[in-house]
Amino acid sequence: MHLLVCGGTGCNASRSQEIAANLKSSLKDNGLENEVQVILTGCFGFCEKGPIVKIMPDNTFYTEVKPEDATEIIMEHVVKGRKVTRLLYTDPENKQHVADSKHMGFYKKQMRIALRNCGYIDPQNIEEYIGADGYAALAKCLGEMTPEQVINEIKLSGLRGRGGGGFPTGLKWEIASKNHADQKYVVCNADEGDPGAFMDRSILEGDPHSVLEAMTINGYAIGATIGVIYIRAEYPLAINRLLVAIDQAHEYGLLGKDILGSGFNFDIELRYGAGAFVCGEETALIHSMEGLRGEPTFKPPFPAQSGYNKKPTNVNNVETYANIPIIITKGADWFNKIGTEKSKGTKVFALAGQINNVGLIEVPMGITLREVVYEIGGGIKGGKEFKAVQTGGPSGGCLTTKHLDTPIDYDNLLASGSMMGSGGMVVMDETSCMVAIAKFYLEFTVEESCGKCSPCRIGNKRLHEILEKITKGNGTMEDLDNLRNLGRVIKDASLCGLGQTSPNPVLSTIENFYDEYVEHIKDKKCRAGVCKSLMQYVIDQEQCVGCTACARNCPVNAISGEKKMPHFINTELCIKCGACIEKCKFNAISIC
Amino acid sequence: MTKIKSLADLKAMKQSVQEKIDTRAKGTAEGLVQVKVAMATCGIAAGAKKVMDYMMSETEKRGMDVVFTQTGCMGYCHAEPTIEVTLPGNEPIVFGYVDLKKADEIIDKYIKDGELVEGIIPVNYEKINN
Amino acid sequence: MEKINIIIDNKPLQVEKGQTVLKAAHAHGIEIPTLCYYELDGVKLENRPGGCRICVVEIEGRKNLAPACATEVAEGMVIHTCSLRVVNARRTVLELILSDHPADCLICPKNGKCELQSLAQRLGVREIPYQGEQSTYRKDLSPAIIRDVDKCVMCRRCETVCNIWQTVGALSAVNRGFQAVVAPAFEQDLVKSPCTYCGQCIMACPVGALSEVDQTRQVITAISDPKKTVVVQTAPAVRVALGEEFGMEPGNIVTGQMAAALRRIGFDYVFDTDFAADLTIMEEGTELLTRISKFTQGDKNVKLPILTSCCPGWVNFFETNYSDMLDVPSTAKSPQQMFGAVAKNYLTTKLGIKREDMVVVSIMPCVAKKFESQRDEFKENGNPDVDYSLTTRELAELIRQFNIDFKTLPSEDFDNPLGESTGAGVIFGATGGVIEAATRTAYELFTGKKLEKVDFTELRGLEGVREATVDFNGTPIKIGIAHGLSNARQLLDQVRKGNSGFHAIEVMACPGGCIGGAGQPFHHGNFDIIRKRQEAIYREDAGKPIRKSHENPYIQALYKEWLGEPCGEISHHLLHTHYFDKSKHIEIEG
Amino acid sequence: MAKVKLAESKINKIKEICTSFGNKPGEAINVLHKVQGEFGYLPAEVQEVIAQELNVSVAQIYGIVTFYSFFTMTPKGEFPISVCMGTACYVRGAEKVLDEFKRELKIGVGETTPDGKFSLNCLRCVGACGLAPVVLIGEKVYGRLTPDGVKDILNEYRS
Repeated sequence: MHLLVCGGTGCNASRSQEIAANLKSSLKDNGLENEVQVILTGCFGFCEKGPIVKIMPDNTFYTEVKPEDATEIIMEHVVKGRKVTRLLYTDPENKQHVADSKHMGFYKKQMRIALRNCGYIDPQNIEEYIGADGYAALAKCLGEMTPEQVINEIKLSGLRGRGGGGFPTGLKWEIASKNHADQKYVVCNADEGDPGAFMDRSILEGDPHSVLEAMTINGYAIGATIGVIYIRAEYPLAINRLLVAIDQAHEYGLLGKDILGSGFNFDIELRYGAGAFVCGEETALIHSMEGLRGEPTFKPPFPAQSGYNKKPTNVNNVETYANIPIIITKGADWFNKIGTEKSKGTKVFALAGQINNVGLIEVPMGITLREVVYEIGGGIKGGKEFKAVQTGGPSGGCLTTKHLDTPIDYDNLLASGSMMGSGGMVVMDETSCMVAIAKFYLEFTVEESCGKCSPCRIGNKRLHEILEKITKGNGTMEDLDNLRNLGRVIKDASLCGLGQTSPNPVLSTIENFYDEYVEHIKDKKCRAGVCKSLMQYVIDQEQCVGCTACARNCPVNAISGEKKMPHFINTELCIKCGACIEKCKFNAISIC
Repeated sequence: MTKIKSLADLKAMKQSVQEKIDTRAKGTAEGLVQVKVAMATCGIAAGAKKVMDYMMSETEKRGMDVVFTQTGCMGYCHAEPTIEVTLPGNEPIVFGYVDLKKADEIIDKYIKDGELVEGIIPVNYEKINN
Repeated sequence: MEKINIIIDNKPLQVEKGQTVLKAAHAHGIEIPTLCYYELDGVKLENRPGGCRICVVEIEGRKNLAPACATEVAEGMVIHTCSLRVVNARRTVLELILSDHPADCLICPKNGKCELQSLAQRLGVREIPYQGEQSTYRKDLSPAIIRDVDKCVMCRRCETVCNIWQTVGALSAVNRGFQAVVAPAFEQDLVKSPCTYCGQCIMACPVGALSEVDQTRQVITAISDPKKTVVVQTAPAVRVALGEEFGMEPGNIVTGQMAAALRRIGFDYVFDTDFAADLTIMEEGTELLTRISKFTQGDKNVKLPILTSCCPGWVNFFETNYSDMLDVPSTAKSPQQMFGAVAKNYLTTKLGIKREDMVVVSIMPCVAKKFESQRDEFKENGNPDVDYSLTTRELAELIRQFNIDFKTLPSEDFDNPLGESTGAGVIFGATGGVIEAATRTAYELFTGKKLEKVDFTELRGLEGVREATVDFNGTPIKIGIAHGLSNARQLLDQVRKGNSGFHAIEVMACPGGCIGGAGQPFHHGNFDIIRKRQEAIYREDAGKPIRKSHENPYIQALYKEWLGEPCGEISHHLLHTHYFDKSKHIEIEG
Repeated sequence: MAKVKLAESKINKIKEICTSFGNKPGEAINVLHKVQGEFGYLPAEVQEVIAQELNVSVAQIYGIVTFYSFFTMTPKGEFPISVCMGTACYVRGAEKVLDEFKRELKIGVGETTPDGKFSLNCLRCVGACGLAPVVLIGEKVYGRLTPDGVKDILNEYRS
């Protein structure tokens, strides 16, 4: 028997170490220390009800355990084999105690559809994919369904593009299928450029065949015989796995000529991106595939009408494709029961930032931010205060405490000034300055703007300059009006999706953290202590013992003082690097 | 020569692979232990390859019958490298922050004696059945 | 044409299906401002990247504003071209563009002709609220074109013209984001690029980022120098466009006023390049006939077709791109350089002055002529045959500087002997004109018969590539014509393959020929102006008493007195040239 | 006649790569990837040869090279250092790590040390956000880096 005690940060703070110690001593008291082991584990991701103790192998899940409960658990559960009912998890819906953690709703919070094979199968072994029902969807399409039926199934499923905009996938396929041409193309957008999002990479690395299978289905549905995967060159492992997978699919007759004896031919090739975020936009991506500068062009014409090599082209992103095979095998009806009314299925998020369980999660649409942050994500690092979540990367905005209980789907995110984007979710605590965050994203957009249209090329530069001015303490209230007007015009008048969303980080932080902007402007203060120009480093004369550690580590020799006497910082010289704070063992240096 | 020429071929292959996997999962065949190593960019960057190589050679040295497979990202990026160990007849257990020392411990205690060691990452999602 | 119903600014309209919002609005008197949009409809050249966002309009049901230049009308479309949302966006976008544009309008070469300036005026911009960093680049001075890309607004017109219409490939958008700009490879100077100096980029540029090298000062200095005899020659296309600079309707022929103005400015002799054009026909026509007869006699050393060589942009182009075919073009110098050679060798003797004391100025519709006049092979001991080559625009500037009221100026004649010309010389200014002029002469020389109909209308027009076969009394002569270097490339590629079957090909780099040259008054994409200049050229020809070059009495006298015969000894030295390999060669290092 | 000089082996290599892509202009980006992979960077002469082989203007090739951040015209150091500036790394202190590299190497971003050993660059998200902040040296990924660790890592390469 094993007693698993959650050693995650949250539970640790609630004395889980003590619980473990008590359990151990109680076991010893009962002479069971050799039969039963107490193990500290990683975070269960259920921090709201922590600390957690789980008993194996019977899967009993005790919540909100206190150190003093240890004896009772040992005496009752371990010795007598009776569950401690009062510590069991109570289902919030039917108010029943849940004994076996397998029946807890919590485990249904995540649902792995797109990631179904990631972490389960060997991505470099096609047989494992086939064993996991791989290529069954393709077989079903080729053997039992007409292209129209395939498109219809995808339409019925309600699947929307996972790359950002959320355009209905089935409809996209239908448009491409209706444009007749001697050659059509299927393109998989794997140019995941959103800083902080890596779900596409994970899918390609963990389950490349699902994407190949989906593209082949896509080809069959719209009448294309060539598929192209446009992938970031910065993803060497994913490229490698794809190449292996394509070879294997050929070898097994699942790509190439006369697939499964159906007479349908389909082939897939790779094209490499070269470091341009704008190439995530489909027209820019197509130009890049054609060997040109990846500049977007005005739509219409849409790629479905005139895309790669001027032929009808369907572009979907990796995660969208990863959903396709299972929709076909399990049916649209199964899929469209998951999620919310207008956003079906699940979404993969890359949970990052100041959160305990940084990682890749897949959740049904409609889950709340609270569930994601506090349950799956295990709460904020170091038990700090939640401040905001940035979704949608440079195109998105910030969600704050007031959005914690909003169900996450395409439309709700849009309504709150952010967007789904590709699924980056960066959690921020009080140490993040929202003006600096907006500036960080604008810096990104300025660098990644292709320069073709004036609002994006010049406008974003100006937005960045104004933010720079504010973080330097030189902002005026008029700057806020300028940011707002400029932001709106850039959104309204830019050529492509990049410019049309690039002001979101600014606009949403002004909207949600107006006071913080005003503080920077009027009080010349950055509450998060991020904006260097607004900070001063001071040594508390009472606390300082004159150990000279700070002075020795100051890179610009701004600190002076006699040994064993309080030191001083010359604020003129100080570059605010923070080295002194890190070295001070007496908490004598502060920022104000 | 293409290996799968028809739907029937595909089904046959699925069946045979499924059986192999099932056999592995149930561990019916002479108590086979299965270890999956998450080998995505994060995992590899954190040293998953080294861990896998080490564990393979160590288990072989000790004459243990362990099947190693690489797999994709399990989603626990904060705890890379991560490995999943399935003992015959048991639920899979995921261990995080596996360095060589931890790998030794896992081999010595869990794989050998079924004794859990620290560093378990509780699985927080369900797998959907295909 | 199918009509559809749309509503623009609350007005229900019937418009042509497939039209852009911009054109549909324009057809109904609604002028949506544009900046990056550039169209030369006569030669099917179009630049509409949809990048400047000045022409954005609001279309009901769409989330974002749409560029009118790139959006097609659709049945039932409801469009607002001046709603508050549009007006605010348009003005903000313009303010942004201006925030990254130097405000040195007063000394800008495009001052008064700048489209951005007019836009700022039209939208009533009085301040630029968004101040910030301006992009700065090195100024690039070539012999003909100045690039001052601090002023570049990334309209991409020059890039389109250089790559699509000319296939020269000197320019490309480089870098990205705020640093993005149009530049030659490695952001080097134009002189290191395959630039032909055709100057169509200058014509296309809405602002002062591209302009020609200004030589008016040097000309004024020369005129004021009593020791110098300053001779001026004026190209055929100048007389049909110069009037535009003074508010006259396009297509006005101002030959007489121009001669008068030049005299008032102080040129000692006012001559006509048309005379040299007639001379070119004598030389080139003879060369053509010689080649044809040798060819038909089976001489393997003779190359056909013969290519015209009057257009300096074109010459630069084939030296760079067809260096394997340098023996194909006619060796005859261009009229500008023939004139220069005649002036500095024949006229100096006649006037009894030293070469160094004569300054030859040419007035050209062209920017590449500036480069041509500076070529080493057209200099004698460093003294060029043509000292300064001014554009039509520079001449207009001179006329204004010399306080001349051009519109009311009485006509005067050119001076002689280098001022008399035929209709054949005049039509050099339009595409197909050189070859028509050559045909008029060659026909008579070849057949020994008198030409009944001098108008070869089959050689005229605006199609990019034209072909015609002229019957030389039983011998079919196949003629090719191209204007625009992309079109020339088509013909040249055929020639390179050796299966073109042409006897002669005329190439002009600019749209419509010299009338659409880069030295002409700015047309801002209004191709009707070029059409009217073309009509004027043929009108001028039709009104000439003599319309065949070999009938020009002064030409006949020149041969009798000095040159001897066409393609003779003196001609060979003074009126013919040779070409250089300017292609890029990859060589093994070390 | 303008001359472009390049070592014979390089010319042949470039030609070989261009031929392997059928000398098609549409393959320009693939060609540039391969050539950069071969030479480490794309100097002007190399671009000239590529342009000639693919029959496009060298201005266009340069336009492509300067558009994509992956392509570079300056040789990288023996050990190219790339600091990830993706969001996850940024909020976990990547900037401080970058500053430390700058201080240690005495070079700025986009520069190479005088001895040619190290070059410093920023990149956007390598997708190892779980290990943030992340730094790449060559192909090797260093995760969970703090400014304190910078010196030790550099020392691995300094000897």
